[in-house]
Amino acid sequence: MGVRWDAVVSGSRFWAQPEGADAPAPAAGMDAPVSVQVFLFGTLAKATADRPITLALHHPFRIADVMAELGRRYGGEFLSLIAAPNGVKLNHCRVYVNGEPATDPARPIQCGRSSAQIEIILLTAVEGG
Amino acid sequence: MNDVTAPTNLAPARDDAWIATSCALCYSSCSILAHRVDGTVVKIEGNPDSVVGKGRLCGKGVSGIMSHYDPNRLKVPLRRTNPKKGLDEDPGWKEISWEEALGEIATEFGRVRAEDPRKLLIQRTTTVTAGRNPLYAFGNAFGTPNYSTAGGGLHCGNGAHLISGIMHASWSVTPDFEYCNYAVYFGASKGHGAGHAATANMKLAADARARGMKLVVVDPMSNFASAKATEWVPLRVGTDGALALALCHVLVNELKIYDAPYLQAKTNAPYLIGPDKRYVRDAVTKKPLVWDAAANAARPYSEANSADMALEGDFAVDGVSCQPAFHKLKEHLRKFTPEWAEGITTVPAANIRRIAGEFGREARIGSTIMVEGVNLPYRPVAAVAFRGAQGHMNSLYNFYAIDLLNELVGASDVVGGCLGFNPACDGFPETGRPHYVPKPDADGLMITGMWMGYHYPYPVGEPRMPQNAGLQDLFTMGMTSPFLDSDDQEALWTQFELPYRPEAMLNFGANLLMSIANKESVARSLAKYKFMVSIDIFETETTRFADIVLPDCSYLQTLDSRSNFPFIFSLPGGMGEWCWPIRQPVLPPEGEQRRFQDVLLELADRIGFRADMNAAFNASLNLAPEQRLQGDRRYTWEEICDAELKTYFGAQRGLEWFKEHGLIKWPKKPEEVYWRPFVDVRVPIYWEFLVPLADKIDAITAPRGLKVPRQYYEPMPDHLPCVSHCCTTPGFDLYAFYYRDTLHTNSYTMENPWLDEAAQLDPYSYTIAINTNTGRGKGLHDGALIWVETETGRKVQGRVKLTQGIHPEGLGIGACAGHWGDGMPVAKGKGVFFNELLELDYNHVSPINLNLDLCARVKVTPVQVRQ
Amino acid sequence: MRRGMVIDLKRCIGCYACQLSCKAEHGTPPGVFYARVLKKEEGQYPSVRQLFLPVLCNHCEEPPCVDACPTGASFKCEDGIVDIDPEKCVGCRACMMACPYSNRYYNDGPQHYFAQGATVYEQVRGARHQTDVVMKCNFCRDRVRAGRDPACVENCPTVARHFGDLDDPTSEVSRLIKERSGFPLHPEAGTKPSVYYLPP
Amino acid sequence: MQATRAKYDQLIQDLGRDLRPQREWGEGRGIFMVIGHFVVGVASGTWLFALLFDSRAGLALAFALAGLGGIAHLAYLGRPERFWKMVVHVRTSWISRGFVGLSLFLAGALLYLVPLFVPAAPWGTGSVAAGVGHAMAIVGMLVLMGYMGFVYTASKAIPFWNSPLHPALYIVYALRGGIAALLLTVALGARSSASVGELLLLWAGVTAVVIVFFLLEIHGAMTSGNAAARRSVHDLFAGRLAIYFYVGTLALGLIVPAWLMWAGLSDPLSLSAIAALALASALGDFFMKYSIIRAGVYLPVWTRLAPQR
Repeated sequence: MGVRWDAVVSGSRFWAQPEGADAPAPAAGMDAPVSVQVFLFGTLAKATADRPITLALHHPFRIADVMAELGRRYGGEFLSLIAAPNGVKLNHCRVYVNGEPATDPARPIQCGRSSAQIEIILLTAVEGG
Repeated sequence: MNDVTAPTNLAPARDDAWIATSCALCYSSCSILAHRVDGTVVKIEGNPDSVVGKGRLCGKGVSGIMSHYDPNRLKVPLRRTNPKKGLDEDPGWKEISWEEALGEIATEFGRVRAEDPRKLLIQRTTTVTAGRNPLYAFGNAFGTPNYSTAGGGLHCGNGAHLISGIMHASWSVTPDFEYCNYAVYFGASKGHGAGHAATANMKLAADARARGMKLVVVDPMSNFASAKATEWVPLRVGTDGALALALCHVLVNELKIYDAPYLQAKTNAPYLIGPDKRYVRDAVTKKPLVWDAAANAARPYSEANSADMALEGDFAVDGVSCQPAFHKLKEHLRKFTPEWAEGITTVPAANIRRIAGEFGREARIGSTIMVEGVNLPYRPVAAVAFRGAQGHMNSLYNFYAIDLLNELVGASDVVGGCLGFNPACDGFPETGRPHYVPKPDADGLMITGMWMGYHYPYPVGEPRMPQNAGLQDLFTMGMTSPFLDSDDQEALWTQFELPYRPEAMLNFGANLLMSIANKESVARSLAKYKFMVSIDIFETETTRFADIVLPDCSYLQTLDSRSNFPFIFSLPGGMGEWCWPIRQPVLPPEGEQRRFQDVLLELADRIGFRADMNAAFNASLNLAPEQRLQGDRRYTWEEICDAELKTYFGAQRGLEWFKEHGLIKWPKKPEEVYWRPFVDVRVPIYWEFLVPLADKIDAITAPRGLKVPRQYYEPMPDHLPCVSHCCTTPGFDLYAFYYRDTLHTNSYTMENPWLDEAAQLDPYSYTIAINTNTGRGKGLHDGALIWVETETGRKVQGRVKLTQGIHPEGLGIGACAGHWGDGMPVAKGKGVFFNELLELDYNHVSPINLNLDLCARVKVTPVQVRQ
Repeated sequence: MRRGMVIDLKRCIGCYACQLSCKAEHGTPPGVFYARVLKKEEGQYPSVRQLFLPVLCNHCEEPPCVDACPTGASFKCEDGIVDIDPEKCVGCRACMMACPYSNRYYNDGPQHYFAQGATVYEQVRGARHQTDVVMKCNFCRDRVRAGRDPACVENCPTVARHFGDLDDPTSEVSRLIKERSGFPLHPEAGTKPSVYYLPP
Repeated sequence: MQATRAKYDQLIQDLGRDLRPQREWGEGRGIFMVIGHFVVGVASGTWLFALLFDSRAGLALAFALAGLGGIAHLAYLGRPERFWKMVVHVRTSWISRGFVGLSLFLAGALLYLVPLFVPAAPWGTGSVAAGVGHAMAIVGMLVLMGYMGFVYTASKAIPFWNSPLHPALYIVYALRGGIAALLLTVALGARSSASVGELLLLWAGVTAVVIVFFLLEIHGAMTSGNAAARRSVHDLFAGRLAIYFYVGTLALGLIVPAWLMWAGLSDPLSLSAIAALALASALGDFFMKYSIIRAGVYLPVWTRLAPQR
């Protein structure tokens, strides 16, 4: 009795992120131009008849950069589908870079090559049951 | 094999196989073994290898065979010939070929998609959990945000799921049966035949009962859980929140029992609240401030030691006077005295004090226990609510107030406490998948690691001018929306300038006419659809509104790679094993039945969005890079299932492996089950975010004539009455409510003749329960035929069952009975169609989470039998 | 050896899974229930309690049904199971009047559940049942012989049912009866049932 | 089909009741079982009195009735083609014993009666065969008189029947039926050594015993403390069977014949009045049995759900 709730478990690393997961992108290849192919699916595909669309960005780029560029091209209404008014990517907007999920839009992309394929799709917002 | 001397097969080998697959008689999706002999399934038993059901099945599960072989099942595609749609209209079905049916649907849906994909509503039943992904992949690829799940959230958990998500990172909550010593249920029956992980929980609850767990059941009716309870606490319908608030008050203000270290470390209790009801934030980091007693200064919550965070006291930060959230809560609770609650709930004040004391003392605040070698906080009490308590106007606060009991004593996701269903999973050891765990947002509050949809319950979405027909993007605490069917939908759409109108519906197995509210309102909304496709196994009342009906396969004829995933939904909580079963075909389709998954893939091809569909599957199934579906390649449903299974369990464990083994399981770790001490997240005991939310919604709605009722958006829970509580018309003296009958809950089993037979033998399943004394006072007797009528003149007829086990003001009816259609002849005319009593409009739903109120004030009159 | 069952009323939640798993095991026609669940309430509001009582043939040590049967169709096996040989039954129903537990059913009702006729399942599973004879629970003799527990025992979601040898004082059933004051129904009838109940 | 369905619906309703009436004996085809029991009972009584009072017609009637009773029983059985199997369990089963008794009676009575009515028969009235037949018939008759009551007494499911008085009641019913049958033969002009007056007196005496036994049985049922037995009595006097009891048993079986008999005390009864008295008495007996059988209510399954200490 009398043990502080938060003192029972201390120092456990069970759920800790593996070391280096959040490490910044390596400096190598900084500012190198990179061609990014963006595939828009579902509702988002209505924005343009092209699939993919090609964006010219600089390495390292972030998903936030891609979102901003798309917003610039297809307008605020498009942007509102993928981001909240404060610019944060909506959770049901799913982005994949070369098949890997990109969860943090602010993280530099480690595509490791001169081109990247980016897929964006909106998933179900609501559910019951 | 190549032995030419062997005799040719004179008699074909006898087919005799036990096939491991999954039930789908309710959303619990228990693992089953289907015994097939010579092409006929002769028995269904629970799969003892599985954690889902633990080798045992409920009555529905063992009876599934009769649903499968029901001769009333649909076998050919049908097209309507009568253009008029209505409750009394005969659709004039004409049998058509699949080619015709699919061609017509592709044309219609193609047109809608070209015009505005949002015009399509995808509607599905909750019964088949695995129906989720293919349908939503279809919808995501199609480009519509409009989904609805049967009566879904309306009838189960716009409150329960939302708050379980915000407070426990899960779809629902359960006592930690293995360790809990004292559980209080509010309108819930976990472990007594209904709810998530229903069958597995029945055993867990029975074990707990045998071990001596005390169970207090708060419910207007003493039926399933109450029958096994240590104590039944009857209360006036819809007042659970008031009782919970009084219990909280007694704990905090009278008994001073609360887990301060938990509140400091794992909730926003120490966050400082200003006069504007908002957090006082750090000027630089924008983080909420706490009062650091060690430093005697306000500091961002992330920079102070939990132990030093003040829970009470008046402070001033930069001239702003503020108090910790807990201080606010404590003061707020003072008005909810047991005496006050007695007047509202009818529960004697002395009982409220006693129960609060028992709960608080049994919480054993400060104690620890070893589980599999890991030392953990031990709080063997749980307050658990579900449909009954939160199915009201006050849905949100009712559930919030009840969960506060857990939060106050630190009994959240720790040993013996109130557990979410598996909110954290470290993954299958070989692949590390699926991996999810709650994480903090910028304010330190918990974001769930896994959800059934992709719009998480927290952080709450930003309200906007609605793009969704259900207006959930305006009322962002809402989940399933009544406005998809309500009487005032057109008025609301006009008022809030919805830029389109729903025109087409794809319905998978939902019987909306019976599962929402009164049938006239729902019928009007259904009749508005220009084109409706219904994929079903029976011609339900709703299917009769469809333009094209497609005969689906039953659960014994279909394939699902995730029959019971996500784990937050219906895998038993607590220690034990993770378990991923599949569903696989045991029998071929009959007639022209086709699996709906194949139909959806085919439609995507025909309409021309296969690439989008592949992308949607990639995203929604979270396929590993090497398993992703490529471009617009055509994949079979088998290939997609195979890709998912390989994603989670490695290349060697694809569909073939699972077909042979049926499931895979691995042990849970204490750090997963009792994750909360290990993960640095806090949950809100003070819902600060509701304050700006109300402003934002109001900014949109007020200029358009709808004032947001602020009392529903206050950051601390309150008792807000239902419409039924405000009725003063003489004669309307009973509160009608429905409950979930073990025999039929979450299913379509009124049509199953074995279950129907059992329900006929049951005293309550098909009758109207009224308190014996109340009933006698009205001159009623068992079996008397009565009308139950609301103030607005909606009425249903049924036979009385007088019982001592119901609140004197209550009138209880088993849910989802009273079919009237000819497509399900066994079900027709059985029981009472409760929902007919429910109004369906803005005034009868919670203005914050859109939960439809399940109770109605009624009067009863004997039916005059014409001689 | 005397096979017997113990039903723990504390664990039982009246879910009907026994009644229905029995239907599934035996494919009995409508109106024939080898296993059944009874419900009633006790007490006055608010001190009231719902009680559940799952019933089945008690496989009495001194079965009055066997005595009453004129043809020997009802018989008791060496292991205590009481069964009916449908080939011998003439349908006089004296056994039904002799059983103090009302657990025998006369099969002259509808032979299938759906108006359209018997499903393939009913054809396969119910084929063994004769009409115009008396039917009842036989403790799943075929399963028991194959070393399994009766269907209702194996399936009970709350694990309220136990099956074993009442003659063996060390068996689980004997132990439960002794430790938890197990009791049979209507002991005054002098039939010595082999089904015991543990108090709720 | 319709009847099957109705019976099923009735069963489902009944199973939900605490006190559930038995319907197998007496309802639907079950009526044949009551007819069988009634007729066989009358047959045995008739045989007895026909022997005592030397009535050839009575013997013939008894035989015919017994035969009819046998057929009625067969008509009742679910599987009549297997009737012969009922001989097997005579050691414990009263039905089996009754079957043996009836077989003995029919065979014996045949042996005894053939030479009586057919002079050209291969064996004479004084032959061994006739003697054996005579003995068999008497044994059969005794069994028939007694077994039925025991069938009911052995019915542990039906507390109302499950009384030691039931066999005695059935025996006196058999006697009353026998007298009535004999009266009928006399009314129809058959010869007998007993006068109408003697028979009427006997009838009155047996009737009195029946009334006493019946009242004792009712008293027993009411005081047994068994809810099912009490419900049976209620059903008989004030419930679903009251009409049969009051009209059939009381009016037809007691008041009408008693009134006729009382009338006969002043003026000798006409033959048709005697016939009417006999028929009314017999019909009354039938309704008595019918209503008692149908009044059977199953013992409730519920007992105290706690150990009986």
